[in-house]
Amino acid sequence: MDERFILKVEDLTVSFDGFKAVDHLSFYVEPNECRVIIGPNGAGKTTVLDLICGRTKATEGSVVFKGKELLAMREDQIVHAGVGRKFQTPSVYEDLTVFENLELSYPKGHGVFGALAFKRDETVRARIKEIAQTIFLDGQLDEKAAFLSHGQKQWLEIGMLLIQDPELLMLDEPVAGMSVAERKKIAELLNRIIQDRSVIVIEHDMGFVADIATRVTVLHQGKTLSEGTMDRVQNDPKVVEVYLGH
Amino acid sequence: MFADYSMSELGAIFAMQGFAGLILFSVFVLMALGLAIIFGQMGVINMAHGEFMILGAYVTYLTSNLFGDYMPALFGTYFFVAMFLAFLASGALGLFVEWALIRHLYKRPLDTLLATWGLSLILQQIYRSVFGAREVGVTIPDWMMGSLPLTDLIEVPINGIFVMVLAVSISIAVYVMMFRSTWGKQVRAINQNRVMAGAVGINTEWTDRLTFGIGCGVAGVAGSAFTMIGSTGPTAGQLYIVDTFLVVVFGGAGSLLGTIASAFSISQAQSIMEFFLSGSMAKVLTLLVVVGILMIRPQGLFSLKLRK
Amino acid sequence: MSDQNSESENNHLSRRAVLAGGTALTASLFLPKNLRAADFPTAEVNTTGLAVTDDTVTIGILHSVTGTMAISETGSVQAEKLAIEQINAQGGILGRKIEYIQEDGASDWPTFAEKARKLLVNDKVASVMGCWTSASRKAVLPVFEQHNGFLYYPTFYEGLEESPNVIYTGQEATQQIIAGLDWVNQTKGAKSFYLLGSDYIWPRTSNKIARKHIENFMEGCEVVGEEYYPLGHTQFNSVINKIRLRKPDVIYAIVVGGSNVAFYKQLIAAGIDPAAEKPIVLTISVTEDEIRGIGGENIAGSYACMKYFQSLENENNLAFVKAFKEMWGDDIVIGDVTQAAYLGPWLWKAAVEKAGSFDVDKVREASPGIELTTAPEGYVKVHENHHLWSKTRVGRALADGQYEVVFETAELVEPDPFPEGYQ
Amino acid sequence: MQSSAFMSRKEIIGFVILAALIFVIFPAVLDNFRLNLFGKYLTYAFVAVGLALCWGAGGILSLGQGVFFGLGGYCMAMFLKLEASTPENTAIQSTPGIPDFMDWNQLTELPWWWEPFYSLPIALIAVVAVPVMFAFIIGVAMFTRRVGGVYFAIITQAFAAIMTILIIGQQGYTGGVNGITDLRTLLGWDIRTDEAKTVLYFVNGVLLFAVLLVAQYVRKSKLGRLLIAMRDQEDRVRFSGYNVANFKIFIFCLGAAFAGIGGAMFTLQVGFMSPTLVGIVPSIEMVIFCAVGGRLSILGAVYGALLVNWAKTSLSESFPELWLLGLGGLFIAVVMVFPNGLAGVWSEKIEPRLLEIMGKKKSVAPAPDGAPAE
Repeated sequence: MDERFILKVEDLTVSFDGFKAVDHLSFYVEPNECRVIIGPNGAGKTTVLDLICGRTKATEGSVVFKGKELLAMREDQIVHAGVGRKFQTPSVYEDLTVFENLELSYPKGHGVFGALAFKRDETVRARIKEIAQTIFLDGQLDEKAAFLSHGQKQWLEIGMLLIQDPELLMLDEPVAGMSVAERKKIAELLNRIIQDRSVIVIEHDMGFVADIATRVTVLHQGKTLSEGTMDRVQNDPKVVEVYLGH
Repeated sequence: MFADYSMSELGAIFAMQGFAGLILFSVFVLMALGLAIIFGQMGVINMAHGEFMILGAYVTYLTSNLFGDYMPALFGTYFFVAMFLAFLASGALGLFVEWALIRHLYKRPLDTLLATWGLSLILQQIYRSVFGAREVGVTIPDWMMGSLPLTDLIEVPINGIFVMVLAVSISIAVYVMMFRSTWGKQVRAINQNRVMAGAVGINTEWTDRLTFGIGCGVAGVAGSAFTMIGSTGPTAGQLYIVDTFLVVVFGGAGSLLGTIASAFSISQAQSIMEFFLSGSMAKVLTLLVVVGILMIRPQGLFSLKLRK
Repeated sequence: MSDQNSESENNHLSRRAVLAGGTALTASLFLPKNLRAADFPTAEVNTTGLAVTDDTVTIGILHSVTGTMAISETGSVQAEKLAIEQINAQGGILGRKIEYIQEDGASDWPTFAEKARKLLVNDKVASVMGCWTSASRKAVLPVFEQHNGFLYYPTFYEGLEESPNVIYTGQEATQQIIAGLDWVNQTKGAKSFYLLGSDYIWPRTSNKIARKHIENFMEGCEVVGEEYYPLGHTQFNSVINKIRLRKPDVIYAIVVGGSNVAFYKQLIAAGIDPAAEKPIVLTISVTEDEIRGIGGENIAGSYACMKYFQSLENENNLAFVKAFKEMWGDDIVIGDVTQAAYLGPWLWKAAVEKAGSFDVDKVREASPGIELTTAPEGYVKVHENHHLWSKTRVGRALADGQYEVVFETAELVEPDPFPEGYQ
Repeated sequence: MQSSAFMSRKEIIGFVILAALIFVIFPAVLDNFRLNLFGKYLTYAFVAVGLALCWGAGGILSLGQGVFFGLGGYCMAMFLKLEASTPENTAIQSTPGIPDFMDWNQLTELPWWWEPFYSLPIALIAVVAVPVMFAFIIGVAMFTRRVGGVYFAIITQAFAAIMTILIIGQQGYTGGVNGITDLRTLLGWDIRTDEAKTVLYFVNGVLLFAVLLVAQYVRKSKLGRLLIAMRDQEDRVRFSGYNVANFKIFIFCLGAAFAGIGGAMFTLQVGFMSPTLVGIVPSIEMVIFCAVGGRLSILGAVYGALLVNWAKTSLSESFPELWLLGLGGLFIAVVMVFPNGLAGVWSEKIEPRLLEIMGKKKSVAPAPDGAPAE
């Protein structure tokens, strides 16, 4: 069983002054799986991602990624272990160019002196070019990120993750604020990426979810309400009740 | 050190030393309350806090002269009038400063720090031009000086009691305003979510200005009270800055209770150390301990663990 | 201080000579007033390129006008300007009017050094009246020694210095301290002392001298506590309790600046009224200037030991106080340092006239033995060690902010900046 | 992708102009006294350059740079003081051979931690190492616990206060409020003469350029871009796999090292070191040098230090009362009106105008390419 899962979340709990935002949550992600987490506002979706990537410290429980306990690690160590995270609002470095944004995410020269000695050689350039093409920004490499459109920033952030080449990619509402056409593109991209890695996605847009999900987990008040394929979850009466009762 | 003294003497000394600690505590509370409101609730660093206090002190000085010249019969009561005027003067200056400077800088806390430092220099120079470079002597009504002999050995300074009473009443007043009044609710709402507070119809602009004004006003009252125990000169305000900020930060910004608790612990630590060590070393040690603890626990003594 | 070794031997020889012949030079102020510049050609009286013309001589005034020390230094500036004006009204020096260039040390020691260099190098001033704190003097001292300037320094200070380029017009520590301690011991029967000070060199050195004197030279007397607080400290309740615990006969306080105000207010609030003299409060750091900030009613009954009080009732002083108030306003008070600063231009004038030259080397040579009979504090004389012989007085603070003189040494006290037995 | 080069052409021109000012124009126009003053101002520029990196690029505002400036200065001063305190020079003391202020405070032997400062190499290493060590300790404690922004500023300010009280209180070991004064020679070379001051001015200038080049390298390295990234999106940097604390510690230590060098040069040029250069007020003034220059620009920082100090000297010479008002107004103006300081004014207002004028010329007769740079 151990070998089957790349990520094991067990009994994960965090409480803020007594309020349990995530409450003894457990779930398991397989390699190359695309797991979508849905749930009403305040269900604890973003908090789960925060806990996995180390942004928030858990009160109890464990998060094991490829046999390593993540809860004891710093954010940057978790990244180096192979977990990448995209935030809900696009978070890119606005004062830097697209090229520089991608370069900073390139997995080399991450120590202080490594960064001082880091050289922009051909391998680096080539890799950045390649990623830029994937995210449709190869025309804007020298533009400051601040001048990109909202959608393009989302793309850029995904590109920054891709260049890290993580084994587990966590995306928080990647299509929020995007046009229908862009959504299609993202769905295509994700389907392409998933070939090589596992993905956890938080999303509200059910159409989009149906496009990409391998399995779906429904969170409610910090607990798993339902889990399974899209079809199964959609027909689960508990889920229907929570969504409609809202 | 204590071998030559009788138990009763020692008891009396320790009682008075405890009292000295309480006075220091009250002084810290008075210094820090205004800042705690401004820094804690608005996140604004007001480096001119000391100068707002000194404005209160100068107002007290003017009031005492006024009463001395025109209403000598009422001189004994001028202090209350002075404190009220100090509140108004510092508060009004606070409103103006918020309007002219602070409101443009809410998103740049480090820049407020620089701007208010500049403001403090300007205020110092204005005080110097208006009141002269020398310290002014504020005459305190007779009944406020001297001490109450509790027993043969224990004497309690009246101005100390006054400062303590003042500290307690202002703390209560601030607490009530903060947690019982509409203004307090609005301030806390803005502190938690500015955009949302604005969206539900709170006039964030005016609430900010009022908060800043009240914080400065409280500083003015503190300055007025300090004429009893300290000096009033153009640069006297700078003496308070480091202590005040440390008290607020140590307490955990945003928590009034924390400010009071931190004022209590710092003042007690300092006054106990002062008793056993030389004053200079006591001060250095107190500061080092506070900074040391802040390094281990940067959020301060009291702070809520919030969901990011 | 390397240049000092050779000099101190000479000093020893010449001291007695000057003492003997001193009276001959008395009252240099009363030399003919109408010295004409024409009798002293510029080329002769100024061989070193100082700022001396046929009608004027330029000197520097170097004090803090801004910053924390401005409070203290304002009086010195006023006194120096008064002296300059009076000298000019009498016809100036060697027939030349004194002009001054005033620089602001801004309470910042590097600025003092910088301005001193400017005055000496750029402005070529013939002498400088200036500095207040020891730190500012220490900062400018190398500049004066390097560029051979001449400084008149007005503040009472810790001693341990004897620069060929400075005339110290205030008292050094032993002059100020010893007479007061003896007085309080002999007339008040005080035996135990609590030493308190702001934490820097002057209070520490002064208290060291006081302790040595109490322990080694005053029979049966002891120091029961010694304590320092940072400059600007405003909370003295703890030390007041300690004082209570030790029950000294005398609180010997060398607190300065804003701390002073806090200290005396808290002292009286804690039930230790100086007027009750239980214990006696004796200070060497509170002049009439400081009382203005403290409030006369808060310090009344304390004793201060220094060489000058505004209330001195001699003719010189009455005239000086009158002139000072005419120039600077009626509500002004005059403290010890202010008076000492007033002496600077007069002492320099006397030295220049004795030397018949503005050259610093000649003025330096002429300085020892210079006497002023017109000094507000009374008769003073310049010692070979560049300090002044002066009387030491004890004053009792009154509620109106003045001191009432209760004691005065019979003789001039010899300045002794490197006191044997007090190190 | 021009920015990947060590310096852009514009930056090269900037460096050349500054070099011309410091090495040619100032020495040519200013008399000895003024030149020496400018030398003193330049020592503050070291601190300002460090701040431009820490604060401008990294967003770390330290209100305690005076501590590092002071530590560097004191290390230098200790060496010079020991050299000045030969037994012959101090023969009148009760204990000859120790610094005069120790003798006044009844010390009878040199404290052990003064001993190493008999050696110039050790003193020179200490000038950099001691401030860096201090910065490292503070940095590790604060940055690994993610103390930043305002809190960091206030705590560093407290350090400045503590340091001052400590130096003043331990006067037997530090010279107290007077500082360490009356410094004379460096390995027998009299540093008080006009020639020495001129030489020191040039040494100072060369060192400043060395520091500027280091700063430029850091800025242009990936580390420099990371700093900007951290300032704006600290979390994102963390989740790109960087240990943010290490970078902050590094840049803070670098700033401290610069400040230490500046302090040492200050001691050499001014001839003493005192606690007034360590405290809260000088520390915050150092921030304003950087802010006036433009907090992002290392060259701006140098101009800021020069301009503010020059204004301070000349204003306080003619209108002492106005100086505080001027300085206060400057703080406010820099924050409210010119947040990017001189560098901002230059690049937003003056440079476009210049380019316009030059552009007009160009249309008449094409200007030779890149001439000023070579």
